Amino acid sequence: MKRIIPMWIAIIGGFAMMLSSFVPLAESAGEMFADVFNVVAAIAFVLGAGSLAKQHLEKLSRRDAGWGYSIITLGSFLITLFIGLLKIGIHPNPSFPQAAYSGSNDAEGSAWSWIYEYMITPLTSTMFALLAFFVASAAFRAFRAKNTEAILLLVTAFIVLLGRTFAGVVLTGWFPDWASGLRLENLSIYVMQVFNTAGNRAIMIGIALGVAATGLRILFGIDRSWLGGGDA
Amino acid sequence: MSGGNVNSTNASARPWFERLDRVDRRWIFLLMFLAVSGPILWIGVTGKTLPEAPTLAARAVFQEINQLPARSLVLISFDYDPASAGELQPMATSLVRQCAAKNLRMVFIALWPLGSQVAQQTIQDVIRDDYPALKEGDDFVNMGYQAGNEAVMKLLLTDFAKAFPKDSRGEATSNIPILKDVKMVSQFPLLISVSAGYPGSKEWVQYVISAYNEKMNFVTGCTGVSAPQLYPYFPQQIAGLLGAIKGAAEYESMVNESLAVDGVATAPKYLQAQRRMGPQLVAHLLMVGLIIVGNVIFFARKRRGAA
Amino acid sequence: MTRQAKTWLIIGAVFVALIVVRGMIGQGLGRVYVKRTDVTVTLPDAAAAGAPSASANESINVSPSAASTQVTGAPSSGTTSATSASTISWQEWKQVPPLEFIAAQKANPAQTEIALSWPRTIGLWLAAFFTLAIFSFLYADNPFYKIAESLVVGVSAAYWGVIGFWDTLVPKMFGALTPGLVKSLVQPSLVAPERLQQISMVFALILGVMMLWRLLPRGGWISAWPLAFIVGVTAGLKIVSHVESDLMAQAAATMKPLVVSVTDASGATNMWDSWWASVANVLLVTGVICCLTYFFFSVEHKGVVGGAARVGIWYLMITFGASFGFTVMGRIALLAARVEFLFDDWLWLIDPNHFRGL
Amino acid sequence: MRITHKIPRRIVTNQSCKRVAAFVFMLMCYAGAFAFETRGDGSVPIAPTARIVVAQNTSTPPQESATSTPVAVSATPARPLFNSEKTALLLWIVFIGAAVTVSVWLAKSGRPIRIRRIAALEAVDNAVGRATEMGRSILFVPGIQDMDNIQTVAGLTMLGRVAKTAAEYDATIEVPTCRSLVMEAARDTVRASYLSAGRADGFSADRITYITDDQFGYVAHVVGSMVREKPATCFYMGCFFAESLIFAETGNAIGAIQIAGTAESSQLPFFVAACDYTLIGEEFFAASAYLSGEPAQLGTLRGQDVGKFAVGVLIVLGALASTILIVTPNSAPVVWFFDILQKVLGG
Repeated sequence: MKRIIPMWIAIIGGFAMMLSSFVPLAESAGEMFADVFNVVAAIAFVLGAGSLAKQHLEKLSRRDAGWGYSIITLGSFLITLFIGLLKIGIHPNPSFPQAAYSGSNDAEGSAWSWIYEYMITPLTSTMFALLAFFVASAAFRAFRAKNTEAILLLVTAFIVLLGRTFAGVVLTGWFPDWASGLRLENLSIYVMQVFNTAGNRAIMIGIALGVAATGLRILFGIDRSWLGGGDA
Repeated sequence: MSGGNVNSTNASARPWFERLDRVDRRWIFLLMFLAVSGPILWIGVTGKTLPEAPTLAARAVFQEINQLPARSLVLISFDYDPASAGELQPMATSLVRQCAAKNLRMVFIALWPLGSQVAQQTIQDVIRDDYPALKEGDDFVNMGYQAGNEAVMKLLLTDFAKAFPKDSRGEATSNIPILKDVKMVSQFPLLISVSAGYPGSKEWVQYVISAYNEKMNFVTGCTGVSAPQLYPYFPQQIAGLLGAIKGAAEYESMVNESLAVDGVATAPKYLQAQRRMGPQLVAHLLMVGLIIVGNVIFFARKRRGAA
Repeated sequence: MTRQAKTWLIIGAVFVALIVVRGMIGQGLGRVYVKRTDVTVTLPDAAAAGAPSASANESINVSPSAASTQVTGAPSSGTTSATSASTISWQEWKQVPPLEFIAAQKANPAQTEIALSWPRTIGLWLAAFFTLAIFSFLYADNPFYKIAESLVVGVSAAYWGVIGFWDTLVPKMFGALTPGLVKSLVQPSLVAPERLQQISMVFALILGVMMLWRLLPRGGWISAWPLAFIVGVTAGLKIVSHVESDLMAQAAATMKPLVVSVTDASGATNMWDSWWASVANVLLVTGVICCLTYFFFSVEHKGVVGGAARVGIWYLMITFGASFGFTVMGRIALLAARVEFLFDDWLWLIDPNHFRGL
Repeated sequence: MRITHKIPRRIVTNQSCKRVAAFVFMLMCYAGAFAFETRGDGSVPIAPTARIVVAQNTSTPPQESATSTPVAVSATPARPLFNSEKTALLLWIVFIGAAVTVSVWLAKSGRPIRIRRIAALEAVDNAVGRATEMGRSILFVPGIQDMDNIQTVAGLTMLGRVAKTAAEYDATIEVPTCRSLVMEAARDTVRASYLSAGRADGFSADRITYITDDQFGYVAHVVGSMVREKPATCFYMGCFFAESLIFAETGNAIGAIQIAGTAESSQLPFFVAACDYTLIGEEFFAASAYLSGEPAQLGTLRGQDVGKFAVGVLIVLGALASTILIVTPNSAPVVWFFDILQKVLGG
């Protein structure tokens, strides 16, 4: 029973949703579900927060290697939560001074925006910036002319890399007009519009079918591994 | 995380290409850092930028905005957050600047939670600093962020005020002069999205533009990573496309040229993208060099293996 | 002390020394200046609004020296007038370029309107530290990175939790279920919820409570129900949207003529352009068909199918190469932005925005 | 791979009867609605949906409310039961559904199904075994999106398979997640996998953790722990964005075997360049079915192929028809045929 009921919930919910997209009256069902989902996800944050706290409290109580870092995580988590949920130091919106919590956490100079500007932004955007290093090391290692596939991969990347900077203009800009199609910047656009479009279209069509089949496997109750234990 | 190949015992016994192949990848990281920071320092000190030759897609963006009559409504969606600001902020700045200079009425929205803040910052930097005559509510308004991704777009098709019930100041939509007659999104002749991913340009095309292809024009600026997915839509659904910092630099140079006043140097904040093309060039050349070296190693080894 | 620790200590010491030296040259480095604005707001009727005066501890006395913005009530609450004299006021601090501070000091050395902001200066240095700490991971895992990692996890987890609360739960759920409360405390401009919206939010609340049931010692299995609902509905929704926008739309867009004639302005057929356009279309259609063939599961890739699948894989590789090349540009831009932050905002080595008037 | 399960033609179970019934019921509903539509009189009058809109904003002062849009109880015009613009879409879904159902039925009735080898999936067992041999863990990243993304769901079905293999090989599997709901779902999935492998005692919920909703906060933690714990095998299965290459390059540096799968086409190049095996787009959605080896599931793959074949044929016909139209623009049968093709694709 513990698995049959959820399965039927999924089946009924799924088919109802499929139907709703064809019935003008129920067209907004998808949007309503988005709202419902966002709310459920926001409520479920309690579970995530619980898991986070539990991991680090256990590390602390066991004095595992690096438990000091758990103090940092827990402390920063609780302080940020406290400041944000209570809107510490946020004055009300001048348009609605009577509503105590009408101000936005993002007001300049607030503790919240300090956290955002001096902690979240540098930490996350530097993490993002690490990619510049990784594209270089990946290109060095992986772009080698081992076979036809690899040659196509690396030559295309090469054309686009050069075509997207001033170097492309310098290298091939002198090509006469009748051969302007072979200028690197034009070549890279041509590659985008023909080969890239073809590849992406096929991938998209494949994905659509894959999504449909995956969805139908769930809705027909064939694939129950998401409920756990495929064959059971 | 070391390169994993730091063992240097009997390294001298190996041929040169083996050693080069097993080079600690941290040397590559260092080269990349120098390739980016060197030009930044150089351009920062000398103030010189590289010339740009605008491509078709970037020229189209400029043209779409330029052809609108004054006081036209423009919907500008900030679908990115500070993490992508390095690439997209120069586009947003130049787009807002061209709209402000053309005296278009701008409505800012955000489908990314942090997009509203970025929009506010752009308004501050461009409109309040350089076009102080424009009044919030009459000439532009920031409607803030709405959760719901495509759902918001679909709602915009039928009911603007329901999708964005209040602006970022908390004013109800019905009280905002600029939006007084706006019922739905098709009343905007031009939609601009500065987009870093989902939801963004692709969803705008799928849910809004394909519904109103005749009435609405759509131009977009996007990150390098999403540009390949958008090229198939250009120029049918997407009238103009700025791809990555290169597109930003091309467009920026066009806007600067059109608004240039003799004898007055362009404010440095309007040269962001062109400044950033310097490190791009050197870093791209480094990447090209790395790929060449990688293949030289590969072929040298192959020949040795065959011999 | 291990060798590694020594290396890190030496690197750190050299770094600090360099920064100290930098601090002694020219204008120094890494300071943030702010300009004060005083805001005074008159409460229309504090008692009637019924809002707890949580703002009391924030109100700071108006300083007469600074420019004072007088905001009288809300523009929408027409009845501000003289019913009540209670006001709240606070100060707002806006960041300004150091140049403005220098100019203000020159004009009046005793001015207090623009001043050095200690919190933000410390923040700037912290941000620089975090930037370097994350970069240090490229060399090897180390305590600085671990500190940065622990902090970013803790802070960002809470950050998104708070966003979820104020941007989703409050306006959507509480706004639908307890509109009065939300109106009086948070968002007076709240549009009254529709009945359907209220029903869906009650439903959401029930699902949420079922999820949280897991925290109780018994009956945790009930949380499988909301998950099943979400999975099922997602499946149903995505089947429809993907078939519509990906399968049908993309296939329709690919039904292109294999022979195209391009005419130029004079109406004559341009042979060269026609030829290119035709080749492009042929390549496009074959490409899509071959790539689709590659994805076939129930046919072995042999013979004609194998050949087509191989061409398909070539197309995919070209697609991937192009995407890779395009993406590099964005990634380098991100790194450039961080380096600019270090050189410009923190070290004051370059001044592209003319904030310090170099 | 050639799978020839000889399944006795056993009586179709009561349960699948119900499922088929549900599906048939849906079809009948639509057939009815569709027939009604095409009969011509269009819209079915339905009780107007009264949209209850209360006066907009109590804090709006009286003088302003006069100028604001008057919101009365607006009765939406009667709407039809079926959106006839979406007929083609419905037909496609029914077609794919039928293709899948028939293929499943054929597979269940014992017809052999051939499925081509997918190298990435053949490698799963070895990759898991390697972790056991080396005494290290397996890292499974189910993407960074929430449960309302079908890729996350597909990633979790894959997790179910991998976790079962891991349980059989007695390898530990770590699943850091980026969303609370995904954590809960992953715990359910892995618990059930251990249970069905007969190793319920080996399951530990603490290995499936929530880190943070923030993309790069999550990345910072995952790569940090990768470098410290050096998993022998890394799976990246789900919806990925920029973090794909950070994971893949870090995994490469620690010498892990990496198997990735995503439908996010912008990230495929990075996985292809830096991972040992990559499931591209549709292959990723097929992974769970492939690994299950069950005839019913493999049958759905055949159903997908039927869909692909149909699309391919339509594209070829469409391209030919539009080419003929270029040459002879006024050929009535071709115009008619092309029109039909476009209608089929929702044009």
